[in-house]
Amino acid sequence: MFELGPILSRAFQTLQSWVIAHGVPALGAWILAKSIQVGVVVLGVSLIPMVLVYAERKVSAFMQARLGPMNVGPYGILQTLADGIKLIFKEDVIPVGSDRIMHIMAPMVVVAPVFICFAPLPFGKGLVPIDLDIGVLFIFAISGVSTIGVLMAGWGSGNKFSMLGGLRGAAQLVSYEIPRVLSVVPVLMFYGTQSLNGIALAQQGRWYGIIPKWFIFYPVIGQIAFLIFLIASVAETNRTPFDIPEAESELVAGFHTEFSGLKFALFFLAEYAYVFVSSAMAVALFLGGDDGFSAAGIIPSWLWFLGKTFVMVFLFLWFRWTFPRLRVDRLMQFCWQFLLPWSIANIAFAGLAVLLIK
Amino acid sequence: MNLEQLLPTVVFALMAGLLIALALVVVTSRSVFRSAIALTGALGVVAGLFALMGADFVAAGQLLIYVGGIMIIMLFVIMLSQRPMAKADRQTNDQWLWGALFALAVTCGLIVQFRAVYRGIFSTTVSMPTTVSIGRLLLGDMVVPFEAVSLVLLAALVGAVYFGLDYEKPQ
Amino acid sequence: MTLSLHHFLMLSAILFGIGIYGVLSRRNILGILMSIELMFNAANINLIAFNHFLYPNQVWGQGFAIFVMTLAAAEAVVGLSLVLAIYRNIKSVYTEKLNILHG
Amino acid sequence: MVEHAYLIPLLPFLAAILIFFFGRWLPVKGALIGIIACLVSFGISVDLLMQVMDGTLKLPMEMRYPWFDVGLFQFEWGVLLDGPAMVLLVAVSGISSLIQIYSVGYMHDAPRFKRFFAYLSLFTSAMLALVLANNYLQFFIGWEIMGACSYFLISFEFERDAAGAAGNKAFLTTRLGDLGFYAGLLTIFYVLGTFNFTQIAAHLHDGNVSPHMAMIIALLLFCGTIGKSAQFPLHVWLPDAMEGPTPVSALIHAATMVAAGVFLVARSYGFFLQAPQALEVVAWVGGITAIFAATIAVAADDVKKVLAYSTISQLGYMIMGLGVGGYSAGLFHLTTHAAFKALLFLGAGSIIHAVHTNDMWKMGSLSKQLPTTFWTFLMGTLALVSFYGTSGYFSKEMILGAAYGSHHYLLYVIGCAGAFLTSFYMTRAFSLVFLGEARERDRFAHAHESPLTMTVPLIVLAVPSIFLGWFMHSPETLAKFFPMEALHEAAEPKWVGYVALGSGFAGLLIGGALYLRSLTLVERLAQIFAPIHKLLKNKYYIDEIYWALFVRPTGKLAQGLSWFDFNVVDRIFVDGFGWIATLWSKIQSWIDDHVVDGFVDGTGWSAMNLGALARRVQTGFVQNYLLVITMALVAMLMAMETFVGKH
Repeated sequence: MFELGPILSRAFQTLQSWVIAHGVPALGAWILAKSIQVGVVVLGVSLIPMVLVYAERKVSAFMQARLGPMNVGPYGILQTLADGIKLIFKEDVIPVGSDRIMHIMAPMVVVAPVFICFAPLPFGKGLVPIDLDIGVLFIFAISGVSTIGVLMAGWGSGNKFSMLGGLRGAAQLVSYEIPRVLSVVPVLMFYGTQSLNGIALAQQGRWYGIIPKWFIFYPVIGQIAFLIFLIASVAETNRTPFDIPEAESELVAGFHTEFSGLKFALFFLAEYAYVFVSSAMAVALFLGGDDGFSAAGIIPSWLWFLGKTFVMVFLFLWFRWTFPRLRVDRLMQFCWQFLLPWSIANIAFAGLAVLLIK
Repeated sequence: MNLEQLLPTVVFALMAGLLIALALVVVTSRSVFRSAIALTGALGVVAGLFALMGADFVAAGQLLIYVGGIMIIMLFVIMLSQRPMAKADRQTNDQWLWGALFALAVTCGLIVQFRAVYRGIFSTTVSMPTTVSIGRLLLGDMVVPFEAVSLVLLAALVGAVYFGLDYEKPQ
Repeated sequence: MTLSLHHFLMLSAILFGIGIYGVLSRRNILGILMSIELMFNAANINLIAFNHFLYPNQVWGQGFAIFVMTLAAAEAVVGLSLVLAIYRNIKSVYTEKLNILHG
Repeated sequence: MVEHAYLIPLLPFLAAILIFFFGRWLPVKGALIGIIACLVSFGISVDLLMQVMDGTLKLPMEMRYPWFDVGLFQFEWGVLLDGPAMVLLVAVSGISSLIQIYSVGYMHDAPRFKRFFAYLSLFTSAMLALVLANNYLQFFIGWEIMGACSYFLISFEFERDAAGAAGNKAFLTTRLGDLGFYAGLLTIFYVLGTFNFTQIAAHLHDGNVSPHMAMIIALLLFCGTIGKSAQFPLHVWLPDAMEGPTPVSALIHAATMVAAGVFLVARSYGFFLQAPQALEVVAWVGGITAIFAATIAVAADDVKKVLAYSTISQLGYMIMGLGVGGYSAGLFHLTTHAAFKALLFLGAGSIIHAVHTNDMWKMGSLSKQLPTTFWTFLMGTLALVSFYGTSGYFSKEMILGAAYGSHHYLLYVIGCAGAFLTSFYMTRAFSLVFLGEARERDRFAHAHESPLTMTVPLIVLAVPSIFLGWFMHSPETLAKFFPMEALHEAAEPKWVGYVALGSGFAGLLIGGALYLRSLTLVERLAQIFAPIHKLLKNKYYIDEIYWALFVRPTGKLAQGLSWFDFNVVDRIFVDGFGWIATLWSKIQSWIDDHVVDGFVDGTGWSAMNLGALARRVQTGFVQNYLLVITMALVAMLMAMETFVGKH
């Protein structure tokens, strides 16, 4: 009833035919349509962090029995916007003796991949920007580029603490990337595809009419995979309890000590956008994507997807106020000696299960 | 010529130019860190070329392995062995001219050969997703080299750990 | 004009030539390693291009490219750990310092 | 059910993995999982056996699944269920379950409890996989996993040097045999291009294998058996392997691993039938081992060593049985022996658990303290000495009958002598342990019966030890389980059996008389036959011989080579050349001084410049070398293109 997919595609077709009717060549019309789509996605990606920042401040406030931002707009809704404006007008400091080019490029390299990561996410029926055949691998590959940005920020600041923060951050990101990728392998083995949309579609249906066929409900394998993915995702987004790279009390503020103004804002944008991408991936891979319970589609599929994603995001925010920060060597030990063996064992279990089922 | 054919050509031209520029930065920059970043960019552009040729899995693999793995380790080593704020040294050795001439000769020779032999061979088919067929190939006909490569990787791991051991200060 | 096989091959030849120049002229071991990566990539472009233009229904070229990438990873890891070991010993990463075999 | 036969090895394997990784959090540290998995395997096996017995399942049956391709060859994995496999499945899974239950009590407070059970499960699964294999490759995998597991288990208490050394010895010795086995596998694949048992059988039936080739293959495979089943030249590892915990000895050295060697011969019997000479070798190796080990057992003091040598001896019987053509006899003895030898080892474990020593001379009169162990051990002993009516009786009679029936009269005599010795040493051990008077009061007073987890398996194992023979000895049952093309099974005269039985009785009586009546007489006898006694005590000095033959000469050779290097190479060649060089330089200097004095400056100048020129080449600069190398490479490629590349 409220499905966005058909409405949007009809709108695009109308637009395209209107433009072609006015003498624009087909390729030009295609480029125009794609530009509009890309523009919508970019706008969405930029808006999501604002929502998330507000959510984070409110959630933390409620968890500490405070009110949080209240003054700018009703319930402080416009607080993030105000902060953004403040950051835009701040002086842009580039430290003396730093590598200027690296310093300027670092936030861009961190942010740019996030936008691309939104491409294969299945937001709902007919709402997949690009249904890539290698969707999962694509997201992992692209989001790996951000690590380079972290290293550039560390190097380009011309500051020992920043460099240490960058090194620690990159080490953590690279390490946790491995169990994160491996934890997804059982999902791919079961559904035989890497397309996020295909995986989400394969999870529709019910066991015994009640239990949804989401991957998280596959006995043992699903839960292990989901837990590892969740933990590794928290580490990948540098959030507490794995926020070693930017641990204020140890490293001033890690690799973004020397960044100010808009560049600082870009790092934040990237962090929150990655939280969102990770949550959305978790939803598409483990929680059935846009599969919902409402009868006759009263609640549209995209709302289901976004709702589940925000539940996952809330989980991320919750972790921050629940767990203390890990020591850096414990962090690595946890990854290499606990998560990695378990994810490999999980792949073996999944292989056995697939073999026995077929 | 129609526009559908023009688009890949334009994309190729852009990527080729960017690739050559970045590669030149890799071999000429005075700062090793900048070379490494340029190399990262070049590898990303190569991934784009792969995608242009319909090798989507290899393109993603290129990004994942090179950009997400090898280059990060390389940047690590650079950060551990260079000083960020020091004046950059001269980065070429005494025989750079000879090397440049030789490289130029090889390049010209190869280009002449390629132009002579492989001119006018066009792609005819539409690219399909390749993941499934690569999977079948790697675990089917190529299973022995596949296993052998995993052994090589294991050996490399052990070797790296061995070289990385610090004999000076045993714990 | 349409893209033909020799465009890709020429691009890879140029990349290969730049790699050769880098290997022969960089003082820094890290620079040499990076140039070697460039050459690997030139080879990979060739493999994929041949696959795409000459045998579009098979994926052997892509399989080989994956092997090349894997071996490049192994090479880089061993090479870089050697660089670190060298750096620990002689506090330098310049090739002309590694001349104890000089006659 | 039968289509899920692969579950039989799979379940213990999964249990092993579970115990390894999660044992800490599982009941009884994971032992329960292993026992349950093994019991389920046992249940499946018994179910299959029942189906075979009432005829709903036709043997042999084979299931094949593709595994992987290499080039033209497709490898398969699969399940081959035939008579011997069926019987061994039941025996192995049953005995292994009992041994695991027993171990819960026995290993009670040992360190690394969890790991022990993981190894046991893995070992069982490897043996079951080997038994069910339908091709040599799978067989070999199971075989090697077992080898590795036996290494872990024998050296389980690796804090003691002896245990570690014993593990090494077992591993290396069996490896020697495996080398032959491996070569045999390669030969089979080279000749026939397949590892599948049924296909190989078909090839053999069609006569695709020449007798010579069959003999080579058979002998190579038999090398594996010699190593694994501890036959004569390579038997040295088994007695040492008694360093492992007793349940391990029961599992590995009674029921499973050593049986694998015999099973290998049975699986490859087609090759042996094509090559009678090889069969003859098998028979004689078996016979020699049987008598040889029995004599050593007579002089052993350690109760486990006695059982170890008796195992070697009984394995010799089986091999001999197979060698003289008694296919069913050999396998029958394998089955019965698995039951009663496991019982005996577990009984020995119970004894050791009670008195904390292995030395029989420190025991005595234990029947009063350990009644359950006493009775069950008695039954095991009776079965081993083939007392009339026990399971050992039927199988050993069959082997000896087959030996006589195939006109191997000498082997028959050896067998009877072995039977006599078996009775003798078992009576000796039994009397020393359980009867007579307690020689060490302290130990006797502190000895007490083992817990239920240990005694129940003993009681359960005692049943088949006594009655298995009754169930299986009829020709119809044997034909059902061990079908074979008839091989001159001539009906032997009745006295053949009586003599064998009689020799056993004689051993029983003499042993009983000696060791129950007067131990002083025993000592007198030992003094009278001192040289022989000493020889037996030292196990025919085999270990020393190996040391002297193989280990020492290697050292000597190294020394000799070093001497040669020092005295010959250095003295003659190096110093000689030095002398020649000196001479030459003297001549040269003379010429230099007296003839070309005028050209000295010129020579010096040119030498200096040549050296400088040569020095230029060695820059010590890697990239310079690289430049030259690549240039040369390109030049070579261009040359090839120009001169060779013209198509």
